[in-house]
Amino acid sequence: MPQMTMVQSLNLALDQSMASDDRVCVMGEDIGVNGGVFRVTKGLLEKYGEKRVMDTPLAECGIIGTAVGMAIYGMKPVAEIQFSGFTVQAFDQIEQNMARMRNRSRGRYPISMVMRAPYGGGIRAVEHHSESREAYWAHTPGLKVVIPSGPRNARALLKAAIDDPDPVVFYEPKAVYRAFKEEVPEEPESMEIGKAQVVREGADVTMIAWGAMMRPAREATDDLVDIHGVDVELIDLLSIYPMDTETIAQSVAKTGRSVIVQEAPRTCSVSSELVARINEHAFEHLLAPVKRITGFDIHFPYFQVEQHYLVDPDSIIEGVKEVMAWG
Amino acid sequence: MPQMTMVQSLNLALDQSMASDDRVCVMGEDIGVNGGVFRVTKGLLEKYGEKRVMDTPLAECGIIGTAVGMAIYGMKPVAEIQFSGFTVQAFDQIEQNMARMRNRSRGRYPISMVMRAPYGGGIRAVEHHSESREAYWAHTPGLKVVIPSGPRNARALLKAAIDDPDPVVFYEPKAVYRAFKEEVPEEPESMEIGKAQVVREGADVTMIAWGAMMRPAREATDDLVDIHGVDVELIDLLSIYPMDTETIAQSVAKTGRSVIVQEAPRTCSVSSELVARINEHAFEHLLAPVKRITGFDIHFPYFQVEQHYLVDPDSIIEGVKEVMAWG
Amino acid sequence: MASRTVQPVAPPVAGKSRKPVEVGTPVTDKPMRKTIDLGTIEDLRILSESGEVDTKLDPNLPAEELRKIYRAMILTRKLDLRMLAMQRQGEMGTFAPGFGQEATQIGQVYPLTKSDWFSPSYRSFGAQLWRGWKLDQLMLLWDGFFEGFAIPDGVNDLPFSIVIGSHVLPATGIAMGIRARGEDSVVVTNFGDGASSQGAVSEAFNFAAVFHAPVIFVLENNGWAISIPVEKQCGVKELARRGPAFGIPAIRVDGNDILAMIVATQQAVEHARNGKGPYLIETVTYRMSYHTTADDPKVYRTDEEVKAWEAKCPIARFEKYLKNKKVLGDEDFRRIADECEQEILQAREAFRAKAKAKPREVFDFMYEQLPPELERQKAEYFARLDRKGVE
Amino acid sequence: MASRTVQPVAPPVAGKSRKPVEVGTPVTDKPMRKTIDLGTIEDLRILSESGEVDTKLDPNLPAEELRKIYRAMILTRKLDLRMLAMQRQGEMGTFAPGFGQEATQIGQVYPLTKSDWFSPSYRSFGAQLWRGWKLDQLMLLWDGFFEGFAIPDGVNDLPFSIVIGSHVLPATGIAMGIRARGEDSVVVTNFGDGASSQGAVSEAFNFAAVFHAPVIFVLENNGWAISIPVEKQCGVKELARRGPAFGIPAIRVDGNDILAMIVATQQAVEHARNGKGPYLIETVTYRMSYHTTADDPKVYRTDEEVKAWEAKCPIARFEKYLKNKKVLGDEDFRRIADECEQEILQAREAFRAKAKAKPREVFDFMYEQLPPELERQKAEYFARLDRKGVE
Ligand SMILES: Cc1ncc(C[n+]2csc(CCOP(=O)(O)OP(=O)(O)O)c2C)c(N)n1
Ligand SMILES: Cc1ncc(C[n+]2csc(CCOP(=O)(O)OP(=O)(O)O)c2C)c(N)n1
Ligand SMILES: [Mg+2]
Ligand SMILES: [Mg+2]
Repeated sequence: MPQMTMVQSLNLALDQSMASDDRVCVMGEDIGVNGGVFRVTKGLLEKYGEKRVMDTPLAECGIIGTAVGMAIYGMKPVAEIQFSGFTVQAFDQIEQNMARMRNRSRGRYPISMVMRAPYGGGIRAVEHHSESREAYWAHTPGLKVVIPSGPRNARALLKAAIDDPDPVVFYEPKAVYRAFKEEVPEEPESMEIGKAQVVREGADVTMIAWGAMMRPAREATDDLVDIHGVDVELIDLLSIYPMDTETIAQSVAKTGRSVIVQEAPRTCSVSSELVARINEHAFEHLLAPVKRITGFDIHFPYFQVEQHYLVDPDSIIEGVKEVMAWG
Repeated sequence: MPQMTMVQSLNLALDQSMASDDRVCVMGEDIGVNGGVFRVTKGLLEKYGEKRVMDTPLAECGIIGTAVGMAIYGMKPVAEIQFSGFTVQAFDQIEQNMARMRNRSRGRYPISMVMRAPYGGGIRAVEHHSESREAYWAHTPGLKVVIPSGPRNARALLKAAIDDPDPVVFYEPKAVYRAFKEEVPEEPESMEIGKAQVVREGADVTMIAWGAMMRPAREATDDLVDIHGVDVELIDLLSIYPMDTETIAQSVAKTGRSVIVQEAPRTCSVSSELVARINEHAFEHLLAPVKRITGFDIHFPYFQVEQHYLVDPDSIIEGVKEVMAWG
Repeated sequence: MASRTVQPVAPPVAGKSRKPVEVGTPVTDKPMRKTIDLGTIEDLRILSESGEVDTKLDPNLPAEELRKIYRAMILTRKLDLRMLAMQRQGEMGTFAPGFGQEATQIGQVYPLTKSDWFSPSYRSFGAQLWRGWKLDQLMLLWDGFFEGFAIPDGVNDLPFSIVIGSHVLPATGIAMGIRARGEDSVVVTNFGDGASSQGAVSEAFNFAAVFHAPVIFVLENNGWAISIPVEKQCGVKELARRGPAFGIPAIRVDGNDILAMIVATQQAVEHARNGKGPYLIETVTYRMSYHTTADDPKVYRTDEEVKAWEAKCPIARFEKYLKNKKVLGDEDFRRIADECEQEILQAREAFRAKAKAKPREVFDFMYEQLPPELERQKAEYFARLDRKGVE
Repeated sequence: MASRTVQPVAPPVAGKSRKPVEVGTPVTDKPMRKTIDLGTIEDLRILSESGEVDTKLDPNLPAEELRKIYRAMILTRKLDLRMLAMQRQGEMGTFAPGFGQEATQIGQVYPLTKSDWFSPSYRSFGAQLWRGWKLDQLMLLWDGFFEGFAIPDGVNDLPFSIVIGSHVLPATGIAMGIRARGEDSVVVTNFGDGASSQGAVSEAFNFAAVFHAPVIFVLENNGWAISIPVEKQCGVKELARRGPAFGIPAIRVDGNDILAMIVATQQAVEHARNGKGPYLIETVTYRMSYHTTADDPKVYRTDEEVKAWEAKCPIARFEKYLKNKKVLGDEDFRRIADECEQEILQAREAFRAKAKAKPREVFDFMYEQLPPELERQKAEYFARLDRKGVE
């Protein structure tokens, strides 16, 4: 199997979906001639032409609103928002049409489309370019929300999102875009939306992370296992909504302890919902309060300090020690 | 003290703030000549003139964006969004300017403004007119979010919001607007933002609600106490962000059990955050999982069924019984 | 516990105050070397208020067509009045009367075929009826019954939009799809003078122009957005000016003149169908009735203003034309009025028979497959209904 | 467990496919009774590429002023080049060069006073320097140091906007405040051809027109929005057309002609200061350099195109004028270039001295008083920094 970065594997997923289904089209700012500012759509214009690879005017609300229209018409648009911080420019179209049209039309117009956006910090970007606000979409009924963590699951999840009959928000951890390569099979590969993945089985504590946070989570897990002798069960959430409550509850039922690692601000976030679901489905097994290691309720800082601000393995290890020490 | 509906007490708060501080101005759609579609701003145009009572064009993004500018210039705008469902039209200006300008300008331009909006169901309205998505704002760093439950605290909270040096989202439970009257003192009255109120002290279970949900919560509490012999401690959250963790934690530490009553959809909501904070600050006292009685992860239904959809006292009583029966 | 954060060092520099001066007129005292001519837009009226017709422009539609159009206008108005009565009697939800806009409504969809698309805003009784929506369904819709929104089979319409301007981008997207697929269908979308202030509508103009999308924007300028007159809504008299500014040909039409509406829309549809891109039609009309039944216009506008517009009634005007053309006479007018009234009363019976709330259906159309958490929530909700003994 | 929900009964009706046809031209074959004249807009150029001046329009600024202006343009360009070098050497963050837009930049703020306001987008080195921002602070800003955003005392500027078009509404709001208070200040805000597609910008036009707000919109049409040429960004050649469509007088200016920029801006400022409302200035210029240092223009545009614009250089053109006017000569040009270079190198030293990350300040400006939950989070964060031994 060829080795690929996440940028390459996402490009492969788009290419194969467009090749096999002529309803699939991509649209967004600078995604055609320029191949996207991160080059995820590179080469697609040459291959599929400007009727299916549409450079749009600079208007996110316009991109999502017209993509909804194309989905109503029967196409399968994959709309790129250049940075997730600018998805709020399209919030009205996302909440009022993309997420609602199936219901509003009583099933006549299902919206089979994907909104792709790079999210999160770590690449020394200017302000508004490092947000991770996936909770906005998880709190918006009618949407599905997925976040891959590596080249291989990114490719499989993107195919699943494109094939899904409902609208999917697809957040791409830009810090991972070119961070490492993985083997990615040539032939199309998909995975079920709504399923988390147990990356490492363990008996002592359940660590839950997703997207870019899987890297510090893996590092911390290695140290915890090797150095601190804590047998961590590491779960890659992958799907934010639907959320794989079963897998999480089973794991916590086994370990009795849990740590959540999240890049986003804390209040009313995905971490809040995870705690709530653990409380609802595994309360009787809990030996310690669930620990949240997250971004803070502030604006993502200017890039000179982002490496201090971002959750690091050390903070995770501290958090796990705290949870292990409880009671 | 005069008896007032919430509409009247909000009008009084606006009137008195405008009378005492000429930086305060109100703006929005149909708030001038028409006095607002719910008449909350009635009479203000005649009294303060169109320089301070501004009927705006039909554009929420424009309303909030220009209000931010007026706040930068040194005025204190109270901007009305006609229904909270349309705040998403202004999401970009709220998140990128209203919530950030103090920080982006390193303190030079604090944004002392209020965004008022009626929220929630119960008045037989058409689609998009019954949303309660306060969690969007609680998850947006830089904002404060408050929700009154009755005429008297509405008036006091609105004064506090207008006086606050930071941007405040002020959600008004439209189902309560004219539902009942309360004594409201003539002289200006304020209350601290960030403090919850223990409405009824009790030893058995902590019930947390806010806004329109305080009504079924009170009803349920009465029945639980009188009929079912459950000694409920009822807390009116009042402030969503900041959230009064101390009051909640102390109460749950005492009762060991908690029920959260919320109108909004469940996933990644305020109820999620409440469970997470109880888990963090009162875990060792918990005798049962915190129970969430909330709206569902669906679009607010058409009005013929809304009375079935909205959380009712019966569902709350069932939830409390479940929590009391635990373990 | 709370720590005070650092405060701004210096306040902004304040300006001097100046004595107020009159506003609006552009400065042009500076000499100019060149100017750019912004061109012109059509201003169309065929049938005058007094009923005389501009014969050069009369589309001379066949009598059969004229009768169909007239009947549709009457049915629209009768429905409006009946719904108002029903609402006042408490058997109808809050709704938005279209009284006075019947010509604008029927004219904008008259040239459309079944394979064309229509994305209306909420004040669109007439157009929806013409497109194939049933009377009783519109009653269900406005009375808060979910099935009221079900799109009738064979009708390419979107559910009407309550959120001002939010349906205009999707309409444009459909047209972009049509263009990409090389089909000959067109899209008509209507919205109000107030909606013209929404940024999303301007974005739609731009997308439509850039992608040569076959979409016809029908801007129904009925003078008011709830309590805001169009003079306070925008800084221009003719909203049609927006078209050319985005590269879209535009026309301003007397919206109470059914002939002008039809001619203008036919021209726009032909333009779009031939792949020449979008078109903007501003229809100058008037909202004769309440904004919605929850509104009281007396608060913000005078009876004189309303009276003045009664003289411009689109139906009275059309009747004069039909009489002159000997297509229909007073006798026919009375008969058609009665027929429409009967049709509506029958529809009301059908509505009453169907008007049953179905509280259990609220989860049905959220996703093609309900996610597990929603299945659990649905079970909770059903349990509540069971306890209450609700079906 | 998942239950399949009810599916649509009937699919939409499909149209026939048609053979593609050429696009764009409006249909005008229908006879018209009336037309509405959309008027004209100014198209201003004073100093030609070859340096000859239209004497009728020459503002004839005093020599001192001309020297100040020239020096500002040189300082801007030199800073641009130095920042690029620093970025390539890894001591500067990603930034947006303004190379080629110096006349547009200085001209748009030249007529402003200290009590006027300025709300720029990110590509605004020149204007920010003129307004009183220090060189070393701009370096700190672009290298990701928080204090780079601190507004200098006595400067009524907003932090530049990275989010396209998002600063235009606040700028309009400031102007609405000025109008409400009856002050004589004005606001200038700049944004690009790409930004003109944002709905928020159209909403700002409308609010400004309706409230007669003293705001001057400077639309810097530099031909490109990253990889999208203005021809693909919109359906019109002259973006200045947007002004009149919203009721705002507009002018289209050669943005590489410093004299035209100054004359146009003075005219607009005078208009706004006199209470006559907003003004739109489209400046026709060109982004000579990278979109940002992370961009590679070779992917989307030709060298020929760039070459063609080199001939229109705003500085070369201005130098010819200054020489003809005997205000400055080659000797002075060299001296000024050196002075500016030195000034920038000194600023670089100051920048290097100040370039210290302060990770503990990230909570400082969130609220006037930190809420308890943020105090707790701050403590967590500080504990982390303590563990790492970070100040
Ligand atoms: C985005 C949004 N903002 C506000 C409203 C509330 N509202 C409903 S109708 C209306 C006025 C619409 O005026 P116009 O666009 O002229 O259409 P008309 O009612 O005259 O047909 C307003 C403000 C809404 N429905 N959607
Ligand atoms: C709302 C938003 N969408 C997208 C971007 C990404 N982006 C940054 S600059 C740019 C192009 C801007 O072009 P233009 O407005 O012409 O200004 P110029 O860069 O030419 O000065 C884009 C798409 C952004 N910063 N903000
Ligand atoms: Mg209107
Ligand atoms: Mg540009």
